[in-house]
Amino acid sequence: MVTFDDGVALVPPIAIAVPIVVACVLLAVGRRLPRMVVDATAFACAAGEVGMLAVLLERAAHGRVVTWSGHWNPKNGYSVGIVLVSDALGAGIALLAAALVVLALVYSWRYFDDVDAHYHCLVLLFLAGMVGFALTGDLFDMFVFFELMGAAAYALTGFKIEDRTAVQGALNFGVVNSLGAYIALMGVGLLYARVGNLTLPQLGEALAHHKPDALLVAAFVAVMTGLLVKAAMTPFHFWLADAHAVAPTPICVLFSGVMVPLGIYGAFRVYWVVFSRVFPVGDIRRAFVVMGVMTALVGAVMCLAQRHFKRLLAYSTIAHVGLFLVAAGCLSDSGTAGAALYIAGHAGVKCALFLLAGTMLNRYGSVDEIDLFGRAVDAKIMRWLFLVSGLALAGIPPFGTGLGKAVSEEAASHVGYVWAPVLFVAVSAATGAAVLRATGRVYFGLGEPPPERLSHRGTSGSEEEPEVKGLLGRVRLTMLVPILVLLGGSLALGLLPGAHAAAEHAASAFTDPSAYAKEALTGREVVGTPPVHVGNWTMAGVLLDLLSAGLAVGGAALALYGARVARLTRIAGRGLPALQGLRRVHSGLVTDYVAWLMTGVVVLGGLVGLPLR
Amino acid sequence: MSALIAVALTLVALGAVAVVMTDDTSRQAVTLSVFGLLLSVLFLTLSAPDVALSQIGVGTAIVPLMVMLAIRRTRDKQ
Amino acid sequence: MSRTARLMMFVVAGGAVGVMLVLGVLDLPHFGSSFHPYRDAAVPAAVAHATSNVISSVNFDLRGLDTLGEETILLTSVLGVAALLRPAEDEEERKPRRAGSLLDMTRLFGYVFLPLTLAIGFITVAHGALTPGGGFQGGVVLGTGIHLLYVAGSYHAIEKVRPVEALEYGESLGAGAFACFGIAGALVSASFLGNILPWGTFGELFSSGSVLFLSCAVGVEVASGVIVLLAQFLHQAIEVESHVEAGKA
Amino acid sequence: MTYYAYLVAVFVLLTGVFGIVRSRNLIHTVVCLSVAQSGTYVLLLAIGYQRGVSPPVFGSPPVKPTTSVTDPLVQALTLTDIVVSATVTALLLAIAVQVHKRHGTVDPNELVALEG
Repeated sequence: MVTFDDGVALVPPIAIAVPIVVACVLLAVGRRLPRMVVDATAFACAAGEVGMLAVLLERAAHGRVVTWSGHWNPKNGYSVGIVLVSDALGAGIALLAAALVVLALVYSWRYFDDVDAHYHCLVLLFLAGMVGFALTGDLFDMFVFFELMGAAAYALTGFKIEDRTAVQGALNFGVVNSLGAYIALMGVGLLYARVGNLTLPQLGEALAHHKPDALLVAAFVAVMTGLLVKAAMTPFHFWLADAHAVAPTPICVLFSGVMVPLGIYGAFRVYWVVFSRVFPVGDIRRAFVVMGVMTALVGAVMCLAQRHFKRLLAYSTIAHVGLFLVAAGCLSDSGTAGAALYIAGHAGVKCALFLLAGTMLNRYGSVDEIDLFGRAVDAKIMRWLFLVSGLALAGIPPFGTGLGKAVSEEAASHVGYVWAPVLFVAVSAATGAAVLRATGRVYFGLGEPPPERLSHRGTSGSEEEPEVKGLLGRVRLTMLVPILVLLGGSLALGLLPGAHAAAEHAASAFTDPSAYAKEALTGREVVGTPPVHVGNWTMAGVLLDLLSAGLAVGGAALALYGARVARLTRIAGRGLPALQGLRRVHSGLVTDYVAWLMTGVVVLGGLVGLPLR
Repeated sequence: MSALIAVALTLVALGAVAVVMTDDTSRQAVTLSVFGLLLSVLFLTLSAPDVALSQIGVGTAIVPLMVMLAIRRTRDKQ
Repeated sequence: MSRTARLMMFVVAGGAVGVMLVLGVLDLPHFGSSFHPYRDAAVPAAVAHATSNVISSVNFDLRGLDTLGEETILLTSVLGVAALLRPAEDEEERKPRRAGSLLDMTRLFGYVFLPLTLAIGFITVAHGALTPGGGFQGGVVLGTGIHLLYVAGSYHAIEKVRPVEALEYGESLGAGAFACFGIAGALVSASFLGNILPWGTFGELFSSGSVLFLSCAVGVEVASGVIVLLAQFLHQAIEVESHVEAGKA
Repeated sequence: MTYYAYLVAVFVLLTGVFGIVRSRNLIHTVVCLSVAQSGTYVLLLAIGYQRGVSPPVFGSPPVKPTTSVTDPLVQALTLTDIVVSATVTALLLAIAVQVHKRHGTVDPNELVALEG
């Protein structure tokens, strides 16, 4: 069912414009309104967005919703206008963005004291950028909304201007992401010169079965660079730990929950629609999987080495980005479905963990695992929430993360990477172990009190400025409810009977460029593949998930009590110089990050271009 | 006509090197402004008047002014 | 990483990226060739909507969503700068010292060129659909023009003329009008940002329908946005004294 | 002459990135970022140029509309790009001012708050 002028076809552009209008109204009259009214207006707008995008998702699940802006519908396959194409995955990730903004606004209800309406306006404009990026079908429009997301994110990251790490993190974030976007724009220019149009369907049709020459390799690598910098793939990932660790807690939820996955969504959207019929599948699969494995390993190792809880979660996001890249990089329907499920499940659990970190920061004034040793043993509810979230991060069934991991492992081994389950189990166990270790130290007081020499290593979390005037007596309800909703959402994803089948159906639409182009350009509906009937959980998947959860608990115990076992300290001692080297590479200097960014472009170019020689 | 474009392109390339190599903060705003002007001239030779007008407004006036004010704010006060 | 190691890494990586881009660029059509399929479709479309300046037609009519995104980026950045440069707890304002000596010629220059620049700005915005220029360029000229008062007069003179809060209204009015026009177009004629106003006749001032309206909306937004942006930086550079620095300097 | 414009575009981009990597002052880093971006202006407008034709504006000396004009789309893209450059530069300059307030220095090599 393709609709040019149907009612639902107007939902995507209106879903982009409404947050902008509400932000303008709040900017104009925000100063006079009491804080409660500003919070309520922003909340109502985000809730309205969730409603609109839910309707769009329900319609898009049956077939793409195509909207040509400004009535410039294509005539015999060519149009000068911009197209917005919403398929199931696009509308789904836009809905995820709107839902997380609602929860972030609830969490930050009376959270910042000295803020006027500027904070709410920036969050709504950030939402408009994310929804626009998810739904657009035009390459330059993706760049515009990419920059809109970026501008709002840089300002929100540096919002706590009294915190000296916040402003430095915001600068690193801004310079690296903007440079990535400008390199992507070079790629867009090259593509436009070759094809003469900018919309994804017209680019895809014009380049289909075109011999991959140097221009297409340069354009592909340049556009992918911009998108994969936002997705924090190694060696573009350095900005993410700095930005996540210092941004206000509700904003970290939006970064890890949906902004970083939007980078992956954008990269694979451009690959499938424009480049999938140009390059040999084997080369691109190898490129994505190699970069994905590197990202997963660097993320996992750095995650274990952190003591600043929000930095630990940031590196866990990088590790999971590596796993998403390996899953989606299999370039198969089930791989894309696994990545989609894993992203949705991970969003719920990781955002709950960031909100929990926020409560830790605001009750105890620090997020440093070493300084807070045993300080929070009295927090009855929080300690169990932390424990459950740590296990869920490791992928324990029946959470959505477990389902996504199982489907991705099965898809990767199906495509030929039999070692993939080992990587998935090891990396998710490592991130789970790090969270459980921190929980054990702070909320359960387990393990020996850390010796003095540990206290100076790396970025300590004690410098972070609490975001509430004076520390909280107890956790407010407006902070607890979003955490429960997020964990419940991830749990529901795992338990929903049709989840896997729906993801497979959506993935089959996502990975079909010719149907995308035909529906966008001619409006004639293309009958998609019939929905496949597949169960959620397989025995192998459940066993692997339980294994990774068990390894996570074991790893945490090892970290807490390992110092006593002499042999273990010797092994750890040998591995230390490599770890120290890796930690020195994460220097916090924007000049290093840009040098690493150029190296990443060369590696990507080599992986894609050299096999074509 | 294309000789003019080649000259404008060379000047833009030299301007870029000049902006990048000036480490003395007091002169950065001026070199950036000159670079913006050179870009406007190039845009005119590439018959893009709209963009040239916009570049003169932004690249020659506003951004260098902001850079100058930022440098003045971050110069260590003796 | 030490500075030399970083430069070495850049020389190697930058060189390789340069080679890749140059190889890519060598496959482009020749410089100055006549292969422009989009232009062949865009010029008739602009003429159909009676817009003489095809670039403004592409900006506000054919690809209106890009310009909505662009204006929202401007709004977000000005908002971000206002949020980032808001006074922190440990800062206090101090009145700037008397301005330095001023040449009479600069004062004359300022007061003569101020009305001239404002007139040029208005003309550029109004004739956006006809001559080169448009909402953005006119807004920039207006935004910078007012600061001639600062050149000619003094900081106090300009502070009286541009109340920053009133200009935030102008900014949100411009961006809001653009987005509302889009939504109205969608509700009325099922075409988001469609050119639904009467197009008028080709070549006249009031032609090209929504292009003129959107151009003026952008002009208002850019002018007030630029003034608020410069006001923030002027305020920081002249008035704010931070204890942290005072303590350290 | 046929590829000189494209080569200058790539050269300006790489010069800008070189400036960022070697910079000792965050303000200069942001300035070099905007220089890197102007590389994309040069590439876009060089792609849209056609030899010996007038700009796509038919209003200033009223002239009969013709399709032998330079490409309007690249000019619209470059306009949007210039706005993005100005606004992102303003945002990053504001952050750099705050970095100086909190760290007392703008030399990127002396900022050590985010190590490890």
